[in-house]
Amino acid sequence: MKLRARLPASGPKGDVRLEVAHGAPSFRVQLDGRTLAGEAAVFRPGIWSLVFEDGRQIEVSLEPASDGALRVQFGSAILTFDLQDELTALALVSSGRGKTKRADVVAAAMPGRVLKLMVAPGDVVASGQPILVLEAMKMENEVKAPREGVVESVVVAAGQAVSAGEILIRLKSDG
Amino acid sequence: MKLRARLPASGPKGDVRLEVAHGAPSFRVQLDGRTLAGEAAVFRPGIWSLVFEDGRQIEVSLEPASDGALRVQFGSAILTFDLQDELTALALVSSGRGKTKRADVVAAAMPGRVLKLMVAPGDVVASGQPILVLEAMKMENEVKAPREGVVESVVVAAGQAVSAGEILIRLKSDG
Amino acid sequence: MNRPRLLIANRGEIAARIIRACRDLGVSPVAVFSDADRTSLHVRLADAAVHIGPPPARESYLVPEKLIAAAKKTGATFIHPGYGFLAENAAFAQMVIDAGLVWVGPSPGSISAMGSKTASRAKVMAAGVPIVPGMTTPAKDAAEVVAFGEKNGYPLLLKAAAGGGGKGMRVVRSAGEVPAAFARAQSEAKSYFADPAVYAELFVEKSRHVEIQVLGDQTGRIIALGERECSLQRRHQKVLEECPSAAVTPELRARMEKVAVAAARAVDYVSAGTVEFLLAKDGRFFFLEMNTRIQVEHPVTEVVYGVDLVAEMIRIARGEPMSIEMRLEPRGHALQCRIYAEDPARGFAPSPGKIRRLRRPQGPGVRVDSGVEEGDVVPLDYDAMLAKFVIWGKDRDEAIRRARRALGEARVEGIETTIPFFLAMLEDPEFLANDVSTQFLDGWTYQAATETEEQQSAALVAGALDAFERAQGSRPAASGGAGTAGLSPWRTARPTFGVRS
Amino acid sequence: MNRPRLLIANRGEIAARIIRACRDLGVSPVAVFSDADRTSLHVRLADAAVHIGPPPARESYLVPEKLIAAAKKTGATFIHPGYGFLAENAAFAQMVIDAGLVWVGPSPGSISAMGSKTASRAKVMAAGVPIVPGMTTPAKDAAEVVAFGEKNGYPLLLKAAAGGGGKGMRVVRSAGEVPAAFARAQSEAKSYFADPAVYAELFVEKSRHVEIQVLGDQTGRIIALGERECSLQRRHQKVLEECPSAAVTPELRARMEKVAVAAARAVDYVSAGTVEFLLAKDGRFFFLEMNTRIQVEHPVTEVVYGVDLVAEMIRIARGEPMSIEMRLEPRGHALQCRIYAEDPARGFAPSPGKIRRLRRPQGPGVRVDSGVEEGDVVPLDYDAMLAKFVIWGKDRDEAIRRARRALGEARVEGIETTIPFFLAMLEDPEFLANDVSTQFLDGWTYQAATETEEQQSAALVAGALDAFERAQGSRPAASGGAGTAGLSPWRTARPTFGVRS
Repeated sequence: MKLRARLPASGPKGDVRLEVAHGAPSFRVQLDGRTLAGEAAVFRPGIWSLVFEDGRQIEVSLEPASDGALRVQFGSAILTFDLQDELTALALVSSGRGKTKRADVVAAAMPGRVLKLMVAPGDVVASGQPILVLEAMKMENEVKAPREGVVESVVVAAGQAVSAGEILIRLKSDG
Repeated sequence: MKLRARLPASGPKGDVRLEVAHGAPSFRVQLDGRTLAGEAAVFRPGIWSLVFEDGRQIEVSLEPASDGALRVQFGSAILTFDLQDELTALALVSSGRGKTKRADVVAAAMPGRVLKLMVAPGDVVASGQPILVLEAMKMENEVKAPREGVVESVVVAAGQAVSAGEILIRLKSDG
Repeated sequence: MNRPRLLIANRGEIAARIIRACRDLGVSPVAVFSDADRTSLHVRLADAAVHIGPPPARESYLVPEKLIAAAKKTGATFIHPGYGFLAENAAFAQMVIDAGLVWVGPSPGSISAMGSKTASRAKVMAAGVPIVPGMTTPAKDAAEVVAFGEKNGYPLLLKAAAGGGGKGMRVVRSAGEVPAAFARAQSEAKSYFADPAVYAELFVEKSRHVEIQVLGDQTGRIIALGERECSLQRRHQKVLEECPSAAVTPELRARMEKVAVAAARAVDYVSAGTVEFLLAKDGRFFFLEMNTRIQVEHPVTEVVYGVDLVAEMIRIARGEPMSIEMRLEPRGHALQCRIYAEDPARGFAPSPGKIRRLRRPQGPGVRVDSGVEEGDVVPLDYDAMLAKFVIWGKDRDEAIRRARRALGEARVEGIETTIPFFLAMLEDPEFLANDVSTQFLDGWTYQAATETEEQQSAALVAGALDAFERAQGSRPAASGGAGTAGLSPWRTARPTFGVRS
Repeated sequence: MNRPRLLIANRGEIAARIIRACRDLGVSPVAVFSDADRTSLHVRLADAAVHIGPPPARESYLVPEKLIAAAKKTGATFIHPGYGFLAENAAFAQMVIDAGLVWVGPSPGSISAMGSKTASRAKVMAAGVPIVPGMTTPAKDAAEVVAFGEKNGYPLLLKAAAGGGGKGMRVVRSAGEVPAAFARAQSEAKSYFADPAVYAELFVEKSRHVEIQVLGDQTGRIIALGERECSLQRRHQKVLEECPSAAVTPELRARMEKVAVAAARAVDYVSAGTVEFLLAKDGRFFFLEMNTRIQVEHPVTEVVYGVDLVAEMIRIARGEPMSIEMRLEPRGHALQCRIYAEDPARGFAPSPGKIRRLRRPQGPGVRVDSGVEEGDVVPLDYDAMLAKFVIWGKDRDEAIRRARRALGEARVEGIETTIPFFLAMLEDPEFLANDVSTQFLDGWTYQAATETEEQQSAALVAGALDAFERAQGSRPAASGGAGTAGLSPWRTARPTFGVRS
């Protein structure tokens, strides 16, 4: 099975090719051509213990992030990346959906209540400009424009409760 | 919904009639004619918090016991009982299966390995007589005959691994 | 059941903490809950629980009548307010007493005497407690400022009498600088506030927040139980506390304790309380305020002094003398990390939701006080503190090393927490050298620990194996619904909060 | 990664405990595992892990070659044996040293010197350590027994020289009883063992098992860290331990510590070790044996003395002096409850299986050291200890009350545990009065706490509601498969192990 991962880091590390030659328990995975092998076991759904050939052990927890990416936790670090099997990835790329485009939507990073709206459709916003205030856990959080542009629509109303990932505002597409 | 519970205690408390007039969250249950009401919520599957009308709160965990009964844990105490809806209970009773009969089988109380068999088919055993030795967690556990009777069959062999609830020996039915 | 009942007018971690103290004393704990807390841990641990309304605190945990009615309904005769909510509300304390119930805390009089910042300063000054020296009337001329500096030392802060918001303030570091600075300050004050009046106050640079725990009982005895170092604050919220403070010598401790007891005595203090000081680099200290309740950071004092402050509060409310008979000496060092449901990688944005997995750290030196367990939902409506990791070591170094171990052992899934923030902070050289002040975190930027090449490979391999097993249909997938959702499509637009790593 | 690596030749709780000490010291922990332990907590907490064979210990954890090969493979330079398995195996310690690795423990010479019960007694007697007085040759006549009693006191035990199994033993309480008892004992010895030879030994009635923790380093320094009370034993297995012992005065402690250090010095002891004594009601104490390893009950000493014994062992193995500089004083009181996967209602039958739910207790005074978390499987193949609840209080009473609270807060589902046993024992009046001896549990029958009428009703109501919701198909059912299995049919025959309540 061939997969593609897209890591948040920019540079050559951004896209990684993976190929699972052999799954658990005795795994063999090619990572950008390098072979990693060892023994893998599932402790609980989504929680893996990997023991590499040199004895190195790592407990890795996988869970879907609220934005659909994979959130991987191991010890002190958390890594979030997209993962897709190669055929799907290629199909998405060829249809234009695979490119990292500039954000056209502003989504709620957490559940909350919209306290205040600071823009209206047609407004020109600068990158980083506060566009609304979201109240969550007794704190007011300013949500800022991810890029400069023009507000296409305001999807929510003041006072409305929103869940994580819910779209708040749309910007006019720049391409 | 009408249910019957069979508690381990003997006496009039042994069999209890239950009727759920209203389920969670605002429950109303008749227990041998007495009405108990309050508010019930599920924390995790099988874990309930009940708040009775007088404010009394109790966290109750339900899980199936290895022998098919319901094991209920609350604070320091554990109660195990059979629970069946009334129609099924009546059907079982009328077919003779509902009576508490004397045990015809000896089952493994825990997973383990059969170390030694001390009886053979046809042997007459006294109640409490050791009939086999089960090794579990580095300890040897003598399994005893639950009643006097005649060994009908020995289901397991020495050295065999058995799981909890697995039948080890059958006694000839006494009725 | 004839055990006395105590109602906890609070939720979450402190409610669970008070429930444990109740059990230790043979008192039956009663919880209250809003709709958001029906199955929260503090409810499930209690002997009785009463619903008090919808999620917003102003309609539930902040409604005195509902709390008192809940106590009446369940036969509770004591009310413990915890911290936050109505804990420092003198009117509520009075209502509790008027309802014939016992208030587990200081008297309403003590609460209100310490409730006003200015009135409380006047009160403790009269008892000989030092406050930050400042002129009480505007300076007539530069000479008056020089005289003040002569008496109180430098640096000074010149402030516009009509001012605010930092405008028109000037720092003066010596008598020679006064004349020019005074003239400039007056002119700025005039242009900003149309009033040239300026006064001087001591400027305490790189000061620490150090507080003294006090405990008084109804026999009139008041003792102090050492200090807590609480300089690490973010947005005026304490983040990590220590006991003892590495900046406090035994001699200074004795002086601060004496002053704290005097402050408490000035308001006839009963129960647990905290006197907060600003500690200057030169060892001078000044009264800030007194908190008339149990504090979030009380456990660091408990593990270093071997006491149970919440149990003492209940004993004292029952009219018993405190059970601490002899003077206690501190042993070792303790840290408390407040674990919040906040994402440090997104500017500490709240991260409410369901805790899908929780591995609490354990082992030597680790005490965890938390209000949640696996399966609990962290609601949106309240303070986002999940747990306190209270770490003890024989010295500060051992406590820090154990804290790193505990934070690294912990796992929380389903929500983000401040654990990675603490792991980063516990590597900071200035923190390790104890070179901190209340400004420390203002100038500190969280930088997530970067995974090693090996960790990154392991994460990718695990993701690939999980996807492979799911494609084979033979293994459980990542928890929380990925099993049904399948692999994620490439996201067409990253959300505004960007990349996390 | 240039941190030194330490391989733990063990599993479960003690492996997790040693991993934590490694992390606190910046040492990288390496685990080993049999097939039964592939996903056990100690493996998942380690930086490296090596498979060493099938579940039976004699094919995995007891095979020296596999353990040494695992260390070599992962670059570990230290081996810590934990307790049990090969911890007191001098030959293994020697193999480790011969392989060029560092053994975290006493020298093979110290281990074997203390390994033989008779040889070790001779060795420590020479160092002035008291052992139970007894005649070393058979008594010629009653007068010789009377003379022995004159010297050593009463009661005495007359024993058949050729005997065993308690047969032919007689207790003599005064000189007047000797002649008749001696004659009877001789005749019984003759009839049982065809040999009338009888000897006398002091009979220590209602004795306690009290042990002294010692610690020696490579500079030759040996210290004692107070005692542990371990009289509560079942089948010669310790069940609950305390520190300090309520039967030991400071004066007696000082004497026992002195003797324990002398015993350790007699074998040039290095690392952590324990000298076990039998303590008579009159305050006399006698050497039983020395355990040349870390003990299961070491945490009660740690929390009362504020030390980390496992970290000290590693420091000492590195050649450093112990980090304990001054004489430490005990503070408060600690209890340890060993939580086993055993069913007290079925005669403590093992109860292996998957832990479907685990709520570990937390809060003030509670330290949990465990080798499992929710989702772990307790294998059939090893000691069934799941966790140690180590409870500290400012005195024995507070520690007991907190222990009850912690045991009551804990939840374990999927397997049975000894938690209900401890809850019952902590209510026993003799235990509470500290009126215990090593025979205490022999005459003690576990009686499950009976649920109240109200609890029983609640259990039935919850069962009915769960069934009702399942019938409606609207709610999750009891965990663990009941959801698919539906309600249980009446069982036609109760299994042989009968009723639990």
